[in-house]
Amino acid sequence: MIENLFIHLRQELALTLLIFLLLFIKLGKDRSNESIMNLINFGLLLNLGLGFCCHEAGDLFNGMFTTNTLIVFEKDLLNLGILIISMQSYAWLKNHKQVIEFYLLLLTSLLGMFFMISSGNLLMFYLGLEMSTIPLAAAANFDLTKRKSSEAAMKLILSSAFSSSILLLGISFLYGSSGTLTFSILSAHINGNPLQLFAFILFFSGFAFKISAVPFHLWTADVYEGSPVAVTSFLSVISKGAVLFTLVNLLYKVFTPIANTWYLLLVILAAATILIGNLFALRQDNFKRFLAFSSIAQVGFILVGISASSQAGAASLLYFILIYIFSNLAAFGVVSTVSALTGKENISDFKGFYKTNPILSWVLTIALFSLAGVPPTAGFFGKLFLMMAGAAKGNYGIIIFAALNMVISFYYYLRIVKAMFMDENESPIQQLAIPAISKLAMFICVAGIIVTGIASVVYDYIYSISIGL
Amino acid sequence: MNLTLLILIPLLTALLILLAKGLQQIRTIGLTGALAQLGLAGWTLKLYLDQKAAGNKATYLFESNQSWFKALHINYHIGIDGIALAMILLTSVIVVAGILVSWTMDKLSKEYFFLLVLLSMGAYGFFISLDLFTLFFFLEVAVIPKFLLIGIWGSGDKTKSAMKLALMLMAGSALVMVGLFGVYYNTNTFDIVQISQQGIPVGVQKFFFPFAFLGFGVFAALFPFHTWVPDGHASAPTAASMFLAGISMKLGGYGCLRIAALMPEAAHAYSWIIILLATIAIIYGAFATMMQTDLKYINAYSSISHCGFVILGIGMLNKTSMNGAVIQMVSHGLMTALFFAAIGMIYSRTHTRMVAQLGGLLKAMPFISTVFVIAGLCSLGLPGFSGFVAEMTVFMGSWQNPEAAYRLATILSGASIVVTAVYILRATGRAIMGPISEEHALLGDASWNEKLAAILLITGILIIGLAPFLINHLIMPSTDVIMLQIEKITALK
Amino acid sequence: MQEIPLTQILFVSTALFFIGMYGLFTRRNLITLLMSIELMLNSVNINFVAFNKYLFPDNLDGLFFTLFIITIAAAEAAVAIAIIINLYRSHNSIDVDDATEMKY
Amino acid sequence: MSNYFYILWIPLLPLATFVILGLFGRKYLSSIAGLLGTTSLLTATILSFVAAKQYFFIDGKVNGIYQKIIALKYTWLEFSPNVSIDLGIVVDPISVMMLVVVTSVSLMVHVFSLGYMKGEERFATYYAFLSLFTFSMLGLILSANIFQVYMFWELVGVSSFLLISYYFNKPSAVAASKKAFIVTRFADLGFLIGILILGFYGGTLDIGLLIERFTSVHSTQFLSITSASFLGASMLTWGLTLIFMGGAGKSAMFPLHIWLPDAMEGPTPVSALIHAATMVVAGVYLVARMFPVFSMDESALAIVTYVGAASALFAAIIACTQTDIKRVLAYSTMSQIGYMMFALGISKNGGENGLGYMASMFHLFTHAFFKSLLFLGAGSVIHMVHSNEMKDMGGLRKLMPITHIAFLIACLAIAGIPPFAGFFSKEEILTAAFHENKIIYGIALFTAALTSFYMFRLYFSIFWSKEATISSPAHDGHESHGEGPWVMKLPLLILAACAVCVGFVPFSQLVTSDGAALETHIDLVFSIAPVILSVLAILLAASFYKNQNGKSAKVTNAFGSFYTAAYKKFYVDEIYIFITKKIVFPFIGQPIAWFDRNVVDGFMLLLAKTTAKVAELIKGLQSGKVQNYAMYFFGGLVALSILFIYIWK
Repeated sequence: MIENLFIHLRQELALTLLIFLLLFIKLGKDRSNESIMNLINFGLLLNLGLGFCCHEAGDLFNGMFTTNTLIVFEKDLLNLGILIISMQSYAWLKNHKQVIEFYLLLLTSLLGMFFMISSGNLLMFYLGLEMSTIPLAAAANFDLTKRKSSEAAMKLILSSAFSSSILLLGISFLYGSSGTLTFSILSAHINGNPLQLFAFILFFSGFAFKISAVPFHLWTADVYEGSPVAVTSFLSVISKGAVLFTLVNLLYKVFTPIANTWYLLLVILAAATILIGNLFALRQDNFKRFLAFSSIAQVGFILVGISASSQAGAASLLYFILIYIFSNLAAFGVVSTVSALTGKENISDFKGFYKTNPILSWVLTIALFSLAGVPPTAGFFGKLFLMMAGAAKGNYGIIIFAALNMVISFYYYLRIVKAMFMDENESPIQQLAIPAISKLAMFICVAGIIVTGIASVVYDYIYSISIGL
Repeated sequence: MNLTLLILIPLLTALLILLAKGLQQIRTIGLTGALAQLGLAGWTLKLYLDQKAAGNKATYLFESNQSWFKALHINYHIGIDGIALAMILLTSVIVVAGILVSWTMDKLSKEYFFLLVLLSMGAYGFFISLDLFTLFFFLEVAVIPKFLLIGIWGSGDKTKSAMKLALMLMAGSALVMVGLFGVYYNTNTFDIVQISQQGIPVGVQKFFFPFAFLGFGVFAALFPFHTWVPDGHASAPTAASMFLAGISMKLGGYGCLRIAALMPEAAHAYSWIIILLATIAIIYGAFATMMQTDLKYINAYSSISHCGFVILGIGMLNKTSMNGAVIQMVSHGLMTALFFAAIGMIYSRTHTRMVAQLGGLLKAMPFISTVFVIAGLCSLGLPGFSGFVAEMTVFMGSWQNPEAAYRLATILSGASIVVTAVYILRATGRAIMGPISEEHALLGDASWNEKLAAILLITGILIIGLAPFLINHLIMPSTDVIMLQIEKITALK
Repeated sequence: MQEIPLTQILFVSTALFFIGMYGLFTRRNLITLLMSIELMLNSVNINFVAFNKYLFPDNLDGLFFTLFIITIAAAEAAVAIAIIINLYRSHNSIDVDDATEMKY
Repeated sequence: MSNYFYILWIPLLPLATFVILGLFGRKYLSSIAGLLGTTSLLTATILSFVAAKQYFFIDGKVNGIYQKIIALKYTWLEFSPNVSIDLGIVVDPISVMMLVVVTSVSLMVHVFSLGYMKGEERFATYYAFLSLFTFSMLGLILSANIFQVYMFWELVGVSSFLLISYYFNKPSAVAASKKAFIVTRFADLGFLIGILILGFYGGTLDIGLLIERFTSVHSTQFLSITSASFLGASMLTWGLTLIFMGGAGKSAMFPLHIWLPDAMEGPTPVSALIHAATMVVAGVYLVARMFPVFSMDESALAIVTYVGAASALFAAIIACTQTDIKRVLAYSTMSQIGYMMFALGISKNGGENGLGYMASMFHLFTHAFFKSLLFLGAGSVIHMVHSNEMKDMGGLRKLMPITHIAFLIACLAIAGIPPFAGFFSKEEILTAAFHENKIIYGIALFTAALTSFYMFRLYFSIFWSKEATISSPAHDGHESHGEGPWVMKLPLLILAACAVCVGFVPFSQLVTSDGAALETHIDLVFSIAPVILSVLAILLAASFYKNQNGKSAKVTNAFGSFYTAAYKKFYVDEIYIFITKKIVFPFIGQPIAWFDRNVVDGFMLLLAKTTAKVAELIKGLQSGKVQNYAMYFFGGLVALSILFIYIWK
């Protein structure tokens, strides 16, 4: 029993240790930010490594906490994401007074996600969800002096509290109709009576809120714009990824009996999300706000993928998230470096960027191409496999719709490339000195973007571990 | 013979260009790579012909089939038949010429040559792949470089045209994607060979053929999806225009050909639409050209008209017309590339492309003018040049279709050769002949690299024009194979 | 004395939920909004307890869930209030309509 | 049949010259270009005379019939197993006859140009183009495959284009060349479609096979093509008419003749070669080549006849009014070709009724010599006077005696005065016309009179009328006095000799529709009428123009508007210009161009704009008020619940 605890719970334990270590450091005499961040990055790296040993599935606490290869892999993805983010925010945090607090919030939220992903029980799930959300609200407010930051935090905490109360209502009805909170038992009691359908929709709306699917997405743009770039990238990649993983596990494992219902639900939401996301992204100038809407559109494509409810669907989701981590974080990396060093966050500021910072421009370009889904970047494969999975159901309407929307998305991604390469600007952003570690992060991202696509082993591995309906 | 080399050489060249320093090194590397590729293509041709002569009856030679995404039955399956080989030769010739023409490109030269090579890599990959997924992959690889090439190095309203081009081509490939999914989920494979063996249910064909065909049609400037052509070509830098008209539009034609071969019933059912659109494109393009005043616009619109012949040839669905379509692709590629090269040379000297502002260039720059005239004569289908062979083959083929409407289409398309003569001679008469303005009288003639490029392309044109039996000998067996499948169907009807 | 039927309790909780929601939609003061959300959470608590007591009395899932909800609500409130204070520092107001800089 | 293989060299020699001069001419060889061209062509000429001798007098005849011999055949472009373009060499009476004509006239022109084009900047280019033309023309006449004819047809057209626009910085020359190419191209479209029709029904493009299949009434091909009909006419009629359309274009038959007068912008020797002797008769040659098929279809032949006759008359009338000497010659050419055409049209295939065919070929043969002589003469006149206008000339007979004599001979020949060449051929034509069709005969007779009138109008106003005013200006390094160097006189003399004596060639023995010899005799009684007529016409011309007197003016006024109409070439050019400039460009071209930019492209832009518009419209969704967000959340929730619980239950 106990050794299982240490095996199955190893990543969570390591993370907790790291958090406590940080607390102790805080109590002790203050250290230089560099050393602290290096320590944290090392810890995260270690934690990432932990993911690769001893894979056997199992559960703890009477099935409250379950784990298997898939779940470990998902945790590893999130871990990788955090690592990259923390490397990128180096330039921002270098001279910041409250580094440790920042990391405390981030890591706690990550811990919450870990628990949420491997939850085997609605209670555990709820705990994980809140644990991952509340710290983020605080983190969103991390630029204490900025007006926007506090506004963003307020919007986040209020709307997430609202959504979680709705979610809870849904859970309570589920409980009421089934009498259990454990997934494995719950799935047996799901029979699609109106109450359960209602409960499911309430429950699902909670997820839709977190992954910012239309019409539950409205908080996204404001929060992304207001909060510090590091938090924004965390929200856009990590928390979305975590919630999506959980969603897929729940849909495929628990809500199997009402698959037809949620298939339809997913398709509708997907269509709306893609369209709205694209239309709003068209007219944004603030880079973070732009990425917010583009990420909404991306979620729409993801929903198309997971609506397949097949092994390929699950695999394509996992694969896409992996690529999305690389692509989106590469983009955010450039943006965070620029905003940390110059405070500029608008697309129009990037005019003539290529003249002064060719390397950064190429990184951003590759990232945007990957987001747009242009070969040979990995994004092409990611998006294509999502669509392929979606097409398997034979519902080509949504595929055509998505395909045409891809063209719109091309427009706004290429618009930025155009700004960087083609537009003239008398006062472009001056040449930037990028910290070595951020460079490393960008390199990792670019390498990931290029390799994960062409090298099919990645996808094949993901496919082998992922589970369909 | 490992065809992957055809992708690896450009890849290697691109990487070396990234490492190189200074225009001198970069262009040398680029040229070397291109020449190596040309040599390789020639060598492939030799091996191919040897194999055929040795009685190898296989449809596709030098096949190699590795699994790429095992889980999704996506294979990296490559191999070539005569048609693909012809396209590869065309591409390699144009790449060499293009690099020669942009010999003195000093603005961001590294990126420029890198993108050129990348574009060519996409084309090679496209032509060798026998797996629809790989095909699609390389098709899109070839798109984005165009956007950057036009947007950064272009002229005029470049960003707008670049954006238009990229978006329309992407819309095209989105349509293609839908079509390919349809094929995939009804045959469980992307493999062209397998699909053509096991066939596709007719209903499926009827539904998905339009997507795939029109998608590729956008690339081939099929009416009414051609509007990216004029702006794109006009704004692009010389080499990019050459690549655009010489290579990328051929991607579309080739794709249409393959799709028609894969979905014969649908192709047969929809052939009247295809022919209608093609005929419109031919006539419409020709008349629109007649009204243009900018040399590049003239050539761009005439490309619409000429590519219409490709689609017409495919739509008529018989051996001769198919042959004609393929020859027209090669011929048009060489010819337009030559035309754009000449226009580029003129523009780089006179800094204007307006026909009205030019005149009597034959006096100042005899070589360039001669090249221009040769390109013009080829495009109005003069015997001895490739254009004649191609168009006549298409006509012959189309005429074999005894329905009155199809005959009418053929005659109308035939009428375009008169209009072609009109606009070519108008342009030539104004720009090349007539009195020369004094500031143009002192301009110099072509430099060695430009001469080399032009001569290379002209040689290609003449080889096809004077000895068409050579290319016929290369492509006919392959078109016969394609037609066998289609005729099986049409026989049933 | 006879006991109150489940439906009536559910009615109360539902009413409570929507009262909270109404408050959330209409009030302007951030603190009040927070209170309205607490109302909604509490209605959920009532649901859990009621279901547990009336339908599944033999195990205590619902009750435990309620406990956790209360705890987390407290945490949430704490963070929220901190944020609201910070908002007040920058905006000199806790009116929700004053914090609408970011839009469109 | 390889004993004729050497004929291959006849076209190849000029081709080689073209390639050499084209590649290295302007840099290295511009001094010896003329010599090179002339020598190679001399060789070709000798070869073709050898061929003619061998064919006509040694082994061409097999039991009294001249055989059609395929000396060479090579599949050039295969469309489908039995339909293919073959490059071949056919040896039969007309091809051999044309060989002789083309090579010898071309040789004369080459020689003449040595003097005429001396000191030109693009001397080598000129000879290159000349050789290119000669090559294409020879290729055309040797064709055994109708598509081969079409190919060389196009090549001839383009080399004529290049030669007309030789003075490329003269806008009028450029315009003329454009006109010539486009008009003939338009005609060639008809030719092409005709080929497609015949090729489709005949199942081959080989002329021999086509003739064989379409002349046997019971062959499946013949039945299919005659049974198939379109707009009331059988496919055979359509095919032949369209092919004739091509011929009419090249041979400047009405109404496709407008390019010929303008084509005189080219150097005069070029006009002599291309627009008098060789290229313009290609149409006649084409009809003669396909004649057996034509003879199967009455209506097609009728079209040939009437178009030919109309052109003959029409051109003759115009020629009487023109003042530019080259234009006069151009219209006379057109009129003479009209003769040949209707002569073919009224002919039958074979036997006695084949007279028209023979006559036409005979006239083609003689005409080539005296017409090129006329042009070269005009050339040397222009070379001296530096003007094409009659009014700048006069009394030149003293200054240039040789030219004068040669020109006179040529005029007599074309006027059909015995014993000059023109007499014999014209007599045959008239005889044939008399037997076949009286109306045509009348027209022919009248035209003959007109011909002699305008030719002598030309002759007198050049060499007589007023006394010589030209003080022979010394110009760019040419001999200032007289008629230029001997290289310019020699051709005149040779051609004059030919113009006298080619009429005595026993043509009817050699070239006939069926290859068998044809007994003809000059019926003196019959010949009286035309000869008298032409003599009268000549006297009339003499009285008007021999020395300046007001008569001509009076007559002009007498004719009044008719004269001006004729002088304005009956406004045909204007009609064409109206159609192109006022109809095609503004009502077809511009609308399409506009449509493309504004409608098709506009639609794409509209899509983009609409998207942006919609995005702008719905931005209110993102109001920035967190409460609204919550409301939308709730609204979405309600909507979904209703959808899934009540509607899709």
